[in-house]
Amino acid sequence: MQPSREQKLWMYEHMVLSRRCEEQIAKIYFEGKTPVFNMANGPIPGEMHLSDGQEPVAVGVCAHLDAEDIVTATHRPHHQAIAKGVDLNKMMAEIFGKSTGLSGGRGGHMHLFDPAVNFGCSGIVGQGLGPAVGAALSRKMQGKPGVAVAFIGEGASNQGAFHEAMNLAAVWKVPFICVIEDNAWGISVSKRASTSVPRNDVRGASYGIPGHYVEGNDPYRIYDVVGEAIARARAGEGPSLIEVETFRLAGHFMGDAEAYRPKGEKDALLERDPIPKMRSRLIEDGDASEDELNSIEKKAEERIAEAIKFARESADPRPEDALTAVFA
Amino acid sequence: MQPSREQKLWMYEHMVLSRRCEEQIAKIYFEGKTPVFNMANGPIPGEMHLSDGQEPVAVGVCAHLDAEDIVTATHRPHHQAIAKGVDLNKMMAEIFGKSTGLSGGRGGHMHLFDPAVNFGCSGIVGQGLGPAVGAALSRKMQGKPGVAVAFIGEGASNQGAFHEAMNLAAVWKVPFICVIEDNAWGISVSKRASTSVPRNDVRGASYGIPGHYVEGNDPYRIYDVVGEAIARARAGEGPSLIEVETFRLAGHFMGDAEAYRPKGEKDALLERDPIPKMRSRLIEDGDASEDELNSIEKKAEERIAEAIKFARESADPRPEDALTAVFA
Amino acid sequence: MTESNDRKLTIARAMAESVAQEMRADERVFVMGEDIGALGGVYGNTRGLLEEFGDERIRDTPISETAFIGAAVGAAQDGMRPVVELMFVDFFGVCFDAIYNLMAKNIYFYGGSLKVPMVLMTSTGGGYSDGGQHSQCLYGTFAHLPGMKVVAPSNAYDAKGLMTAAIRDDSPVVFMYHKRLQGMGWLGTEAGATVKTPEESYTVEIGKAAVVREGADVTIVSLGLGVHHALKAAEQLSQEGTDAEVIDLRSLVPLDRETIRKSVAKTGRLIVVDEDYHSYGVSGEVIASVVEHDVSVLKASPARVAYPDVPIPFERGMEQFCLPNVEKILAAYQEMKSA
Amino acid sequence: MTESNDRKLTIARAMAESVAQEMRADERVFVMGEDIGALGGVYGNTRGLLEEFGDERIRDTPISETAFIGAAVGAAQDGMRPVVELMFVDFFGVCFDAIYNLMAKNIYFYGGSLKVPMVLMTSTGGGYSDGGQHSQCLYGTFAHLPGMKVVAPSNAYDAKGLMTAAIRDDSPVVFMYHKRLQGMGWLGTEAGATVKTPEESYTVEIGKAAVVREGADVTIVSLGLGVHHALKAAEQLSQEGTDAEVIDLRSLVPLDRETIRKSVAKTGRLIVVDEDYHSYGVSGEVIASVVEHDVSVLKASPARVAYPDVPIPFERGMEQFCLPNVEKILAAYQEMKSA
Ligand SMILES: Cc1ncc(C[n+]2csc(CCOP(=O)(O)OP(=O)(O)O)c2C)c(N)n1
Ligand SMILES: Cc1ncc(C[n+]2csc(CCOP(=O)(O)OP(=O)(O)O)c2C)c(N)n1
Ligand SMILES: [Mg+2]
Ligand SMILES: [Mg+2]
Repeated sequence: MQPSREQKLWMYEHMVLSRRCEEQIAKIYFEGKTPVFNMANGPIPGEMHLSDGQEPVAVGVCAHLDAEDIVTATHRPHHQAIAKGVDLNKMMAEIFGKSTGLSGGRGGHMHLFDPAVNFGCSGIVGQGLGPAVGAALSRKMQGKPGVAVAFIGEGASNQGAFHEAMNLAAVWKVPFICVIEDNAWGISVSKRASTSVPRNDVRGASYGIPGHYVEGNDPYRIYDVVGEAIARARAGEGPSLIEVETFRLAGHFMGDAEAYRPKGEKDALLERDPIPKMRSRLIEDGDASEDELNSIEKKAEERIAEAIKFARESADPRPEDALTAVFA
Repeated sequence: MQPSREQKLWMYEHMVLSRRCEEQIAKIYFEGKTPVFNMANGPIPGEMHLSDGQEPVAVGVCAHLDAEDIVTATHRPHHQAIAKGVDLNKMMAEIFGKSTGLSGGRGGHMHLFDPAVNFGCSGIVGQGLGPAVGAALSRKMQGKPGVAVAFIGEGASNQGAFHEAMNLAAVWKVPFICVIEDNAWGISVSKRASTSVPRNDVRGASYGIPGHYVEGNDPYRIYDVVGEAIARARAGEGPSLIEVETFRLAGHFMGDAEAYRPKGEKDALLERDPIPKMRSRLIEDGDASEDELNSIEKKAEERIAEAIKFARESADPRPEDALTAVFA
Repeated sequence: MTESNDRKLTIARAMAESVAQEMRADERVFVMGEDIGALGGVYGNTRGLLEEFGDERIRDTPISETAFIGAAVGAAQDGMRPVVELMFVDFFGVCFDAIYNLMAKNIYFYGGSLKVPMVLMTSTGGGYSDGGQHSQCLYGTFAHLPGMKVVAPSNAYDAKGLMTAAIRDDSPVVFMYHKRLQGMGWLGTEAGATVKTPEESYTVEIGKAAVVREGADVTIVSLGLGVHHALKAAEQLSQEGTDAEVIDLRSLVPLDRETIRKSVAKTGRLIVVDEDYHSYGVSGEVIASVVEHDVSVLKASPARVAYPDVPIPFERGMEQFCLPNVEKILAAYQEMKSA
Repeated sequence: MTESNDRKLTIARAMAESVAQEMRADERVFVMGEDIGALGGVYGNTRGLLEEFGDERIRDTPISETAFIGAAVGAAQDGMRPVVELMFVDFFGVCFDAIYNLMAKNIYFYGGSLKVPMVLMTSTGGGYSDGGQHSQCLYGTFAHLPGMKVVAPSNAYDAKGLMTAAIRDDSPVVFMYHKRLQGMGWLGTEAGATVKTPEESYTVEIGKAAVVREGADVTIVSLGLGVHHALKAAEQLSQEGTDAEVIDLRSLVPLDRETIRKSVAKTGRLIVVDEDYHSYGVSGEVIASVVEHDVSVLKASPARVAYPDVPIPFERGMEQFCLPNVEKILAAYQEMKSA
């Protein structure tokens, strides 16, 4: 399955949007945190997990999804949220902890929930798997369209929740896909040190479902493989497991010294940055001109700037609102 | 790997011991529970999970184990305990809740622990897997001999603990074996309704370790397959996963009406009772004479009767001892 | 012919009846759990449902509590109204993330923009020698953590009304039923739990305690099975001329502190009866809720009759030694009076 | 040259030093957990250990808490003395069975015939905008369930001594360290936690509270970070002529009720400061423990300054609104005095 030209441009646009988002957040994150770095300070306090480098996975998957489809994302959710169409202003406002944020500042960057596009995430590794299977079941029971995709990291594939959800989805044959972002690291622990198999695609056989591994952090190949799995799911043929090779260009979270990385790894990865790579490819393949891409990039920059402006200018929540929205 | 004649007789002896044990418990369990069945009453109160029919698994595995090897068993632990060499008197006394029991009546039939033979069990499905991996790790770190076997039911193979423990054991390459007793049912839920693959052996590939399925509830075949896995483990080559076809001739617990079983299933199973089957085979193969087997059976009966006498005649714990042995 | 309002039900049947009525009225309601289909639930509370509603809506699950409780959350967020069972509350350890961190917090993380209408029903309690991993109450454990309502009925009337209220609630509700109140003969049911229960559908408000016996001399606060101990103790006390008021909490979250405080303000004496572990649980909370409000109402030091801080032993004598009972309540009152 | 007994350590370094000393002395001691090797622990408490002891004894694990905590139990029962880390206490939901039902109960199920010598260390607390799944304390949750000792130091001296005691204990000990006391600059450490800590090995007895400030007018009981709030509030109160006694619980299980009762008997007033959720937790237990013993010692209704029963919000203003602080303690005292 090959993406159309429009889809390619959509993918590039959303990769760039995501990257600009992360770049800006990375910059703003340090406001108020210098000279002494204290995570509690600044306009964006708390932990911050950036997704630079992993954009191809998000767009390769979400190019197949509509608003009605369900995504549960991880603690590293920005690229996934952007690709799924989460409202950028509200998302940024949430990251800033503003009253206009997705949850009015209650969640923060690890807890982005947008019911309008059926997007959720969590701070607990593997926690999104069950809910995605349940949403898929809900669609099946209601006879409504929609597939559910749970994104997890390769480290999460060793969590019990993974096994239980895969088995349940397979037994109930619901329209569910688990997409594993294999960035080779779970914080400082390498995949090799944590996972008994080199690739998680083989684990599909444990559930009698297709397993795929997609190499190269390549948006088109991801699009291709995921497309088949989604078609299968939409046709009522049940779940699939897809692991995608990717890499993170940043630390696990901001402030990570990354001393655990072998020497040279980081530089080698920067050479393989998927965004300039896709840019050249679009031009080489004749899918877009420099001008078109410049314009996409400029718009993305503006869109992110606008979201940041919206977030900055939004009001803080009232402190006492902490006590509301506990129950429906 | 074939069992020697001595091993065959040992296996038969322990299968019979286990069966006599269950028969006696089944009888005594109803003391005090008629005419009105109330689980709380009688010399053996509480839930009771019998292992009739599953004896081949216990003996086929434990024929390879010494006291120093570790076994973590399930909520259905009698056959496993007996095959592992747990002190019969203390075990029976524990089932009766006596002061002379393995834990002085604190545990009961689901919580049989005998440090002398490194035997433990639990009432939580899959709970024994982690401890078995840890004991195996302990031996590896200490450079001491010993393999650890965790028994679970086929229903437990869908619990997250299973996945995590298998992966951990494989990553750390510890001398650990998971033996799944596939009796086709998890209480009233069939394997087909709960497990996405017909056989759990395929799940070994998820951990890069050997997976085996042993058909026929046959003690010799079980002995054979487990023997290879144990040799592997002892040689430092890491864990294995073995699923064994077996069946339970009783209900899930005593009092189970078994209405969920398809018509005729129970009768068909009774025809395949592994104990008379092994008896005939021992004779046919010239491994034992009627007399020898009669004598084994008689001794087993006596041994169980003795254990029951010991249990019955032992003193109850002092009620206030409930407050002791919480901490070491 | 028995009038509808004379009909007595066990809690098990009351729960099943409520679920069935709600399933008839609302096709988004469905049930998931281990052995809740053909078996009808180990504690009988889903009996008859498979026959009426079929296996799409009455779903036996694998032994995968994390997955199926997580799935219930996902389904609830997607417009369904799942009723999901955790067979024994003791098993919460394998799946509590899906409960306390996911089910209980997602409304908050959504900023209130989404509902999580689901019921988690789970059996509690010991007293029948089921050992340390099948006999706990864990009321305090669930009630301590924010975002989930927690109810625990003592009789069939409340059970049906609370279940109906729970299913209709747009927030997650944990429904803790005590095994020895279920009306399963094989567990030796407390007779007082089987009471008149209307056939028609009704709700009991979540968050309201009930004064199940009025009295002026001492307030005994309890929940679940403990309410029956308290009522029996009150009967005995009345023979000695002491007039005990008994409060059935029914709901732990929200906790009806008003009703408790009002009663203790009247009686000046407080005994809390709780089958959950003694420390850091329900008994401490009830006492603190009274004294932080107004310590001067107390004429005597309050007392608790709770499960000691030890694992639950199998053997009957040891277990009974630990469990709350009528004698312990009476002794607590004696000590209070003589102090 | 700094004298050894003048040396100040952060809690993170104190913990690592204790573990290192015990590992040198006893080769059965080893460490397992996520990112405790090359990274040295997200909160620095295993820094330097990998370099000294190598990756056999300092084991990074997969993200499989159920398996590796279960494995620690198995190893402990087999003669090892594991120190295992649950990175954030908030993650307990994925593995609590291995903790509360296995680690905490096996000594009992063995009838005391076996030891389970292990330490589970875990980080607690918020205040730095890490959101609702990375900021909880959950003290009450752990302390409620029998079979595990639970400690929570407020300073490096206690942290080192409690860690050494915990490693040498033959029963499971949960070691809860507060992130904002760790001395990791990036979390804005409370300065009072970094105190003089002897280089030589020593123990602090598990189960003994410390009177960290003597006073006659009011008792403020707390633990972890709350102790520092309490001490600051006491300083301010002293300027108004009020003499507050501050108790650092240090250990939740066993709970040193004697020390609390003795203090309140003296002061007649009690404020409990707890960053864990308000209801069914530490604050209720401390208050109940005092009044059930002798309610007459209280001159005023006791008060608690605890985290409200809501999930922890991300945004700073909302989170700070919920957290205990000096002002809230002072306000509680004012109300107590004017009542
Ligand atoms: C159950 C659980 N355990 C541990 C953590 C802490 N933690 C957060 S992210 C992370 C690493 C996750 O690795 P991976 O799944 O590969 O995702 P990545 O960060 O690489 O995107 C860990 C251990 C957690 N959030 N939840
Ligand atoms: C985590 C957990 N969930 C549920 C149960 C209740 N339960 C006890 S035994 C059992 C069925 C187990 O089936 P299987 O693993 O096949 O073992 P079998 O009983 O067939 O020997 C269930 C669901 C439990 N003890 N622990
Ligand atoms: Mg990763
Ligand atoms: Mg089975």
